[in-house]
Amino acid sequence: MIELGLELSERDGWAVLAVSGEVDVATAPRLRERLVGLVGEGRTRIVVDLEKVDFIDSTGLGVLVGALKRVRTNEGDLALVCTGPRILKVFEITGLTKVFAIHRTVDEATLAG
Amino acid sequence: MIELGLELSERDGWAVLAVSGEVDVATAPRLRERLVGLVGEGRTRIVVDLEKVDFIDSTGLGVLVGALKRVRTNEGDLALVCTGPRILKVFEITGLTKVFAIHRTVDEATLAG
Amino acid sequence: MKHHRISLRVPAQPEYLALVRMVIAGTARIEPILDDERVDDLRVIVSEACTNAIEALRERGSDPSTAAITIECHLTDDAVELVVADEGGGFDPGGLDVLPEVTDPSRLRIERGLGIPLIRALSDESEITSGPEGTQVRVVLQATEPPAV
Amino acid sequence: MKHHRISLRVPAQPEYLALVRMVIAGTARIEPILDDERVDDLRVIVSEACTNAIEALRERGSDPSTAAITIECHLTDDAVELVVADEGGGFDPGGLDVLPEVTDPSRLRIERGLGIPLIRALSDESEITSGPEGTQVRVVLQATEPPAV
Ligand SMILES: Nc1ncnc2c1ncn2[C@@H]1O[C@H](COP(=O)(O)OP(=O)(O)O)[C@@H](O)[C@H]1O
Ligand SMILES: Nc1ncnc2c1ncn2[C@@H]1O[C@H](COP(=O)(O)OP(=O)(O)O)[C@@H](O)[C@H]1O
Repeated sequence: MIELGLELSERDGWAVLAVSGEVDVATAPRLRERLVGLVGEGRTRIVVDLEKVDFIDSTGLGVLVGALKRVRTNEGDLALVCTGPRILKVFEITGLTKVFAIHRTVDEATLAG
Repeated sequence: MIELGLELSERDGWAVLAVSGEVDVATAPRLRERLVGLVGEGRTRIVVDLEKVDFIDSTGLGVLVGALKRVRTNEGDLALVCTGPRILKVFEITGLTKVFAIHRTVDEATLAG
Repeated sequence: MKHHRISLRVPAQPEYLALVRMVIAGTARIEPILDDERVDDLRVIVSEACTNAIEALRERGSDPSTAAITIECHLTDDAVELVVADEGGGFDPGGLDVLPEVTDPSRLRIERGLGIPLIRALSDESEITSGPEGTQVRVVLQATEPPAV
Repeated sequence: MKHHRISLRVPAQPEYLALVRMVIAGTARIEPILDDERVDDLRVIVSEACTNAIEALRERGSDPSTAAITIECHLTDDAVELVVADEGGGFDPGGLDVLPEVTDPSRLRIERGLGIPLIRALSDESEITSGPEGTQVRVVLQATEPPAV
């Protein structure tokens, strides 16, 4: 029933994964799998675009933290794109705005890297 | 929370009431009021356009039957526009397809009158 | 064999009907044993049953801030069973007025009495148990497709 | 004074989380005492609490076809109270690991343990009661606007 959209594109050497829908314990495994897959293929510069995410909870945050750790141990980087206040709020409360580079657009994210 | 859209327009001397949303016991009173109001203003040739109705139950059907009765006692007429199978189904099961003139378009409804 | 059981208790107020329909349709879609048309049938059934429950509780003069309806939905591989229960004053399900023929001119006088006929027509099985303690409407809709074995 | 009480019991399975969030958000919108941001907070809270309940029941080895979570929501003019209860194995809410500072490099090791901090931060009042019979998470969100008198 619950759809999680995952769309992959390329931008200046970054893998851009656009996520849409609701990220919770039902759907997070699909996101994790995809991110692990990317790193496995040697893609260690990743932008996760959360602009079309309607909902994320701590399970989703955990997947993103795990992916960040994974790319960093491979000398890569993971940046987020997010402007929605409801999504930003959970990053702020959990202190993760200090852990992730959060950008307003995919362009900004890839240029900043 | 539940929105019922009611939009009134004119077509060749018919009052066309386009209904949208869900018609149940919570929203049907608004529909009834509007139809009673129209008849009260002397509008007795009425098309009720159900194309944008997502849901109707027996309370909604009752309001339409009541309105039909009301316009008929005023020598008027009430026609329906409906093609959606889920809405048509409740008319069929209750035998109301034989009571109402049900058309595929507003044009067809007003021309037929 | 799957077994999913959800139950919902809401105030006996018309504003909750849309929510109830949403929950029942949402549940039916988590385990999609019914096709969309049958899910719509289920939405009509639950709405009719809850509307009657709301009216019964209001007629009984129940305190509107505490009067509630219980909706249970039980899904297996084969069927969806739905039970709507209220603590209204009850009625005699066998003694309902027979509707005049739709072609009978007096049919137009009838603006009500369509709910239970709809519940019966849209379900594969239906059973109404009613008494002074309240009413239970139970329906079963068989799976649209044969269960995957 | 309004009093709306709804309760929902669903299988302790991840597929039901979206439905639970929908019901809680839908209920909060029927009596709109919370603004949209607070309704979103409530969606996060209920999702976190139910996720923990699902995990606790799975760890306990409860039969997945019967294990269930109960969600109750109580609305008045002043506040929304939400209670999520499970019959999992319980835990010591006072004894949770303290998260390393977010700037601490070891913070990256932590992919979990964010749920209860979120529940606490997003609610105006929260209380966790847990024992070997199960856990109850109770939160209160105060009305966004002063109630219309
Ligand atoms: N849950 C119930 N409790 C008490 N009476 C009921 C209940 N459901 C139905 N009834 C009685 O049966 C009658 C017929 O119901 P129904 O066919 O749904 O039509 P309507 O509700 O439009 O009258 C109702 O008018 C009511 O008197
Ligand atoms: N309902 C519950 N039943 C049993 N244990 C729980 C429950 N809720 C939380 N816990 C325990 O508290 C820990 C911390 O929970 P939380 O902060 O939500 O983070 P996470 O679930 O990611 O570990 C959980 O790992 C679990 O051990």
